[in-house]
Amino acid sequence: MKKIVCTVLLCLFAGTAVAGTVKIGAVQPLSGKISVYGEGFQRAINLAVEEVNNAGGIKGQDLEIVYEDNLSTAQGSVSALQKLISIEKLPVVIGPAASSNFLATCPIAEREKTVFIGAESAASDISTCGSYVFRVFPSDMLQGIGVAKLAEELDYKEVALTYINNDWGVGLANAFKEKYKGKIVEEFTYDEGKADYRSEILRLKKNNPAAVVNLTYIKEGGTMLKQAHEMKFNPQWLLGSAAKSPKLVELAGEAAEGIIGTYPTFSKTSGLYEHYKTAFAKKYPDEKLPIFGEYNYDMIHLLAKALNNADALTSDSIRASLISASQGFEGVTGDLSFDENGDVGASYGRWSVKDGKIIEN
Amino acid sequence: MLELHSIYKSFGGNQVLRDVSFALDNKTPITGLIGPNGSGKSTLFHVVMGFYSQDKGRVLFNGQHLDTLPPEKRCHSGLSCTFQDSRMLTFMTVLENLTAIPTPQHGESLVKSFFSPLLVHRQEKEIQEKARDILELLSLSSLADAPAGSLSYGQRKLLEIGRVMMTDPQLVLLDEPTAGINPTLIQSLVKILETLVQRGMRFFLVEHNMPLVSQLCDRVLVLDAGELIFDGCATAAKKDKNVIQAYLGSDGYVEA
Amino acid sequence: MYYLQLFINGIVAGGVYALFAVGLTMVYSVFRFINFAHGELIAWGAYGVLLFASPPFSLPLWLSVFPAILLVIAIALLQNHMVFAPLRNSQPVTLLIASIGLSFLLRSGLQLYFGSDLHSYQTSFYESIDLGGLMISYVQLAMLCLSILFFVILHLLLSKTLTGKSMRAVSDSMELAGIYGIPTRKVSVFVWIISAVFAASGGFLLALDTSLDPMMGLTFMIKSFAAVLLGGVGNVWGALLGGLCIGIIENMGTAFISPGYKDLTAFVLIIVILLFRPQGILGSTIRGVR
Amino acid sequence: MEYLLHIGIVCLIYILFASSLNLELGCAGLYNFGHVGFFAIGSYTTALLTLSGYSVWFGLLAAMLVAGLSGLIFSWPVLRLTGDYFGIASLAFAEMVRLFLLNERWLTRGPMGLPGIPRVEILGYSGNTVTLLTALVITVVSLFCFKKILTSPFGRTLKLIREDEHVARAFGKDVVSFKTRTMAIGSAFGGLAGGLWAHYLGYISPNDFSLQLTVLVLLCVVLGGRGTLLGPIVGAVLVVSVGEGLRFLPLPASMTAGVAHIQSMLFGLVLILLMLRRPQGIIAESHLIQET
Repeated sequence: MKKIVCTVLLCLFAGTAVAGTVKIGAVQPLSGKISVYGEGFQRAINLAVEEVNNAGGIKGQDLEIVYEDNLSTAQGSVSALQKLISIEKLPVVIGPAASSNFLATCPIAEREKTVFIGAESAASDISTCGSYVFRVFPSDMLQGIGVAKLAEELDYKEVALTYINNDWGVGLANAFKEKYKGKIVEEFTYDEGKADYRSEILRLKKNNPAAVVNLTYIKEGGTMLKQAHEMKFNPQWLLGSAAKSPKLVELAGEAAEGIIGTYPTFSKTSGLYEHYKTAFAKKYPDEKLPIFGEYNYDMIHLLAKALNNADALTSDSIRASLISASQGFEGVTGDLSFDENGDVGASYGRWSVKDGKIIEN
Repeated sequence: MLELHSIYKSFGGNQVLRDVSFALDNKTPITGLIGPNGSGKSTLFHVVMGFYSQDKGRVLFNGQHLDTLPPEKRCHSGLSCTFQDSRMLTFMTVLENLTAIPTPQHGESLVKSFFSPLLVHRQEKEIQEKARDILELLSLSSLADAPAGSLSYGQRKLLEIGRVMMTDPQLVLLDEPTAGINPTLIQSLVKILETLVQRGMRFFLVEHNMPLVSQLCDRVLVLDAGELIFDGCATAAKKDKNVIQAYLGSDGYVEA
Repeated sequence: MYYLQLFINGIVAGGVYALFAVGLTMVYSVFRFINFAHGELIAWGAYGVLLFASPPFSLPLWLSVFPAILLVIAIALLQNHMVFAPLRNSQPVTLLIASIGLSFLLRSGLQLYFGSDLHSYQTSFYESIDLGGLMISYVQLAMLCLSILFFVILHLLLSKTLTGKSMRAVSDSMELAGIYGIPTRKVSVFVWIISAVFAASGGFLLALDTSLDPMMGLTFMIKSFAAVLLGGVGNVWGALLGGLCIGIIENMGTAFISPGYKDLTAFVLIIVILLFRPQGILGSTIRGVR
Repeated sequence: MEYLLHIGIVCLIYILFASSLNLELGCAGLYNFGHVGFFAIGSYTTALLTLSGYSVWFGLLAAMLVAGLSGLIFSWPVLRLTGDYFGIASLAFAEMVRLFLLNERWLTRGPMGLPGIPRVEILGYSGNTVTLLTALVITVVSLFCFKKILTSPFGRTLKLIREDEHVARAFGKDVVSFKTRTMAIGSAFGGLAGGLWAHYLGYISPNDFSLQLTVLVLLCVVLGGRGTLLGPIVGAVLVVSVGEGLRFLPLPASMTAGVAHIQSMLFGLVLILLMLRRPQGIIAESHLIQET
């Protein structure tokens, strides 16, 4: 019996050695509070990896993503990153979602000289993380300004501001408050992950504003919209990009009718976005388009391009080729050229919900 | 020494102690308190120790008011007690059960135990010696390092006396010390009590065992349904009409 | 008007807290430990309804509530048999940590099967009734009525029926009741059934009003504890009163302090109650279910 | 190599954190479920101080003092409660601390957290090895203090109070003062562990100090064996290494989502089996062996 076991083990290891894949690390929230988003990112990344490998992979070898779960905590993210860097010795690692986890890990990546690229962390502090740190997701400075511009374009002189009490919400709100010239009638935060926001909505209703800027996630946004509608409070809701998902419409039902939000515009012209949507639907028939999935998809393609024309698989050469590859790189989420501190610019389009569907214009 | 002035105590509607007053002086070595079940003996015991607070009346010890003091402050004034069910600390060793008792100990203040270890060490040695002498007296020194849980019921009663001796009390309240232990052990307990009386310790014995009470106690108080019905020497108590009636109903008798 | 509406929100939210607190208070008074896994019964209740309403069974929503409650009862009994019964006479902290382990087990099991994505019952939208400016949605009304209905049934059960009396006896002291021939096993099973029914129905209502996510049980745990303590441990009516108080104070608070501190009121209440009236409003120093 | 250093540092911090809880839970019988609150107070104190220019050592010292003080202030009103009630009150306290940190944005930048906390530095070096050494020295010194406390008459009286408060009071032990002092010491060392954590991680945010951390440290104490000195050490090392060890399961990429859930199911199962089979923990306090 022992002989069989060790032969099986042998070929198992042999199997991985022969294929010789190019490995990239990925610290993702697969369990814990924000595992909802982690699974969505993973599907988008796997889709992109599949496409890269079909198109020849990296210099003939397959691209492989080594996932590490960070339990949605800062400590978990640090452990995962340390393992990927010192055990797996990976030159490039995809950073965790949520700014708090990203901020906890980027100093380590900087110290270990590992290329660290994030697709969902909006905090403006990340721009000053270091030269090895990049981000394909626009800093919340830009998003906050985007929402402020939206409010002004729809000429709302007075607006109530409410936002979810976490790093994403507060970051955006600060940026919004600086840029928005109109009067903020009411401003308060509300807890993440609660079930009953009726009292908060009442506080908004008290000075019945024409429009309410609500920077929220899907679960909280859906609940608030529904409960507001129940209480016959129907202002013009202005939302951020984190709530732009068919799941929100599913949760809020009719209450979602007519809400408007901003999102970093996609280059409609190159049809990449249509391609991404159809490819995703083919690979995951019963899954909905994950929120921020496009950014992960673009990130993989950008990395693939950078790895292909990097002369050696060391982090320094990858870093150089990444910066050059990103100039003028047209992804699903638009132009991804990095500025000096590894951020991408973004122009903002508008999305709204009409009879149950999300329309981008 | 111990004075109680018209103590009243009731739980809900039922009046447990009604106008109980008596005084224990330094002369009578062992005073007994007897009475049928439910006459309020243990309640009186707990009132003196401070675990229950009386509704009315005052408790004085050597002229000092005890009513305002919580139980932990009362024993500094020289009052101590044993428990009916000898609450031993089963997991600590026999020696530890004794050495943990004296308060205050220098070792108990963290500042001292870190910064003046000599002081602590010296006091610790004294306490250890005192504990070993007591174990010698109780002939338990062979079990010094055994966990108290392994002692037999009788040995625990003896250890409890030892524990009380650690605080060098002036008056000790004994709550049925001989309940459930065999006669030979009772005699050794009596012998120990007598030696302690020579050392100047006074006892207030709450007990059912009539022969023991008459053998030990010079003065007996009888409590019935919360009232003090007799205060005098043991032999007179046996003949007293009220005491008999209280114990055995109207036509009972008490053998000599 | 504005405060009246807050008051009504408070009552409804309080009703939900009370529904969960009942299970907790009964388990605590009979078994003397804080059941951390109670939150997961709530989550399984909500997901159970989703399970029976989706493809393999696809019963209409209202019909699938009953099999879901049966499922939660089965879980509660299994959990009692496998974990809590063998540990009956160990220290409370051991039971507590076992219940923490159980809550991890049940919650991750839920995530494994249903995925940690957000779900919701695809139901038609609910309008709300307009009582002169005061808004109550049908779901809120349903929640309130159901809580009151359950409490009345429970009250009758506790005071009138034999099992109810024996439950109160067992809660006073398990051994004593056993000696008098009260079938303590039957009674403890009964306690688990009731707390499961309350938890499952509460979970379903909560999910109907908002959405389902695996963590929903956890967020309600501390609030339900507060309700149990405020009302007086073991006192069923106390749990209702405690829940309502917390709901009302919490919601009224949002008008004054920033809603970010909404949970703070429950925590401050816990500490204040424990200090000044450890036995709670309706509680009395003598333990046991009333 | 860095990864092993990382695990070493996390182990040491968990050992310090678990031992300080053990002093309260194991020796004094205070079920303190809010220990993470003091951990958070320690982290934020040293973070805020070092970010505004003070040296790291001063920050750590201040963390200990502030955490100890808050332990004192917290325990003064709450100590009259026993057992479960004390547990819930301390749980509520920890959540209050987290909410305070989350909402007082003027002080703690709220959910944005505090990035860029300086690392521990000796003679100019500040790599992981230096942090490991400092953590090692601090933990060993703290364990020595705990040993001294446990074996001193103070520790003996503490056990007396834990087992039978009635007898302790009958013999004149000022129970409340003993418990308050234990709470103060326990939270001081808890705060110190928090300070070390902040300087190692470099970034802290209120949501790191959640209920999950309390449960984890509770597991370390109970798994290892409460009331003993060695217990929390063994418990902490086991919990951290098992947690990290599960990362090395050779699993295909697509399955990782499932594995995370299975991992926490295993965690729950271990907890239950532990309580069923050996509630007193691996290194049992001498007397508990016969008791089961």
